[in-house]
Amino acid sequence: MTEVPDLDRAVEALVFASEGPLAADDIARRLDVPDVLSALHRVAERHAGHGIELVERGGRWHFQTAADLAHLLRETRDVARRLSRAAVETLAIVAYHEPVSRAEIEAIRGVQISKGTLDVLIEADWIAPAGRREVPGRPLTYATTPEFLTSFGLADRRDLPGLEDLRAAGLLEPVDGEWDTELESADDND
Amino acid sequence: MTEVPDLDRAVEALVFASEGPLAADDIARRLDVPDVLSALHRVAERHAGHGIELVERGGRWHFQTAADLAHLLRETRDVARRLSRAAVETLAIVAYHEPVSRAEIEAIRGVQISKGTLDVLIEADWIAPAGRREVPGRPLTYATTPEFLTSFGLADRRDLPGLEDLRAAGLLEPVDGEWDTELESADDND
Amino acid sequence: MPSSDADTLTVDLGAWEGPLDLLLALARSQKVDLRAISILALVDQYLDYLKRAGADHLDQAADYLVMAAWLAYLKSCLLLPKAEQADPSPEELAWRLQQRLMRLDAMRDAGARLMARDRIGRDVFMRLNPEGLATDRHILWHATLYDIIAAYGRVKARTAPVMHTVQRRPVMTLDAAIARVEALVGRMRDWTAIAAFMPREGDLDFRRSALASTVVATLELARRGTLDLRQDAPFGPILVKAA
Repeated sequence: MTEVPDLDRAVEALVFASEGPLAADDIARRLDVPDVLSALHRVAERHAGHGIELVERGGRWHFQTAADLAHLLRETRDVARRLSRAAVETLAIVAYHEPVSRAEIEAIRGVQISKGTLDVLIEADWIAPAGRREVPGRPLTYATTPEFLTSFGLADRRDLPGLEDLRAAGLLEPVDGEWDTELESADDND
Repeated sequence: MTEVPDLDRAVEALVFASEGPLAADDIARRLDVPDVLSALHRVAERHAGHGIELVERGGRWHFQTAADLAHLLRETRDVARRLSRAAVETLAIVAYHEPVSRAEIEAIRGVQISKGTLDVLIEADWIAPAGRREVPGRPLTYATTPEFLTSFGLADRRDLPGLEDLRAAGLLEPVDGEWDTELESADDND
Repeated sequence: MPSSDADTLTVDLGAWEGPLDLLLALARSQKVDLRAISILALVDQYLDYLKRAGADHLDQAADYLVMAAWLAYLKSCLLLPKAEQADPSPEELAWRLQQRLMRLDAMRDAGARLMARDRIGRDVFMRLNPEGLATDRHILWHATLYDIIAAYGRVKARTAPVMHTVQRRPVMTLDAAIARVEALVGRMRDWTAIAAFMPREGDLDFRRSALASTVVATLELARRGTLDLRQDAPFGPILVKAA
């Protein structure tokens, strides 16, 4: 531990604990000394090249983290979440019928879809807008992305099993709990 | 300007920018490195004797101003509210006996805890409920928080003043309820 | 307060946080180590203090009186010949009182020492407006190819032209159940468990349906006055007898 001038220590602590940037004059008045500028410069020198810096902005001094480390202050954490049933059905309809408008998706599903459902699929980069259909109202259509094929291990959209395959696999049988779907529009937006 | 290890700079910046004390594990996870303890110690070393210090309290690290500069800083900040004698005693009892139930605190103080005493300590985030004791009545117990260690400058619960002496003197043994039953037999209407 | 003499202690019970607080103040006024305190002298001081505190405060001082009664008892025990002593011994009780005083004293002292530490916000200060560390949550949506195929099948099945094929379901109708119970109940003389009225054949679905129908049938027949129902306890067996 080296001997540190008391003034430097006081200046450092004062700027650190202050609510906002401090002018050198204010610091000097608070500490009841004629001048703190050289002390401020010594403190700034001590921190130069370290993780925190003492900087002057418009005549007022404050501490900040070193600019090149700003990216460390934000982190992104991945959270895995299962797609909702509404979103899976919507994705399936887009995959089988693309390009397809929202109204068409709803007609096929037999249930309305909320805006959030499409947003989730777009955010996941599985579907994307695919131009407008030249019919009255010029509805926006959606199609799957290359990322969709990659995510689900498909070489091509035609690799999706056709209706006959689905029937053979028993996937076209009416399922129990069918009436569930009627309630879905209520919790569609997750 | 000396060459400072990147890890030291990153650790310093993170703790400095954090809204509260940070555990070494959290820092390591954010920086995606196995261990930051030696970096933390190097940074603490760099600040030792200066106006600000890097300290460890209950396994969590934060920057604070040096204690001997308190007189220079006090006027800027609200001085912590004075605690009632009951609150101070209750806090001490929780700290030295934790986990401890309300009845046990009352047995040591010899009076009922008035409403508000525990509230004040919980609101200050110095004590918190710490589970129920598996005895008849399943009383709720209280223990101190990491914030308590931070607020009172304790690196560890073992740093509680006089803890070892009190333990050696047998003054921290679990409180026996016998006394109260003795008193109660004289006080039937209780 | 610790060094004040017993005589100068304010004669006001409101000044104390309970009898133990008062006892500790009195003990400290003996100006000896609490470990060497004379319990007998302490008891006398306490009783004397209460006497001087007078009748004014007695209503709010029930716990002081309880302590006084206990201390008077302790004192008499301490003065009695050893042979007549009960268990726990008065020495043991006096020791426990002393321990309690020492513990309260220790906690009071510890509290003072805690408060005297370099406290955040009073002696040492943290940054007021740190930049803060942010965590952005990036959601990774998860679904499998099977989910999609199955979902499409579900949609197709749901919206396919509806063709109703009414499936024959194994049920026992209420009418059938009423007829059956009516026919059987005349033959049962005594209280009979409801199970005896149910058909024994059929699969699980049918028997489940038969149970429901039979219960409703007995209720209906009881309403008509054809039979009586009895159940001795909640969830107990339901018994049936001709009315």
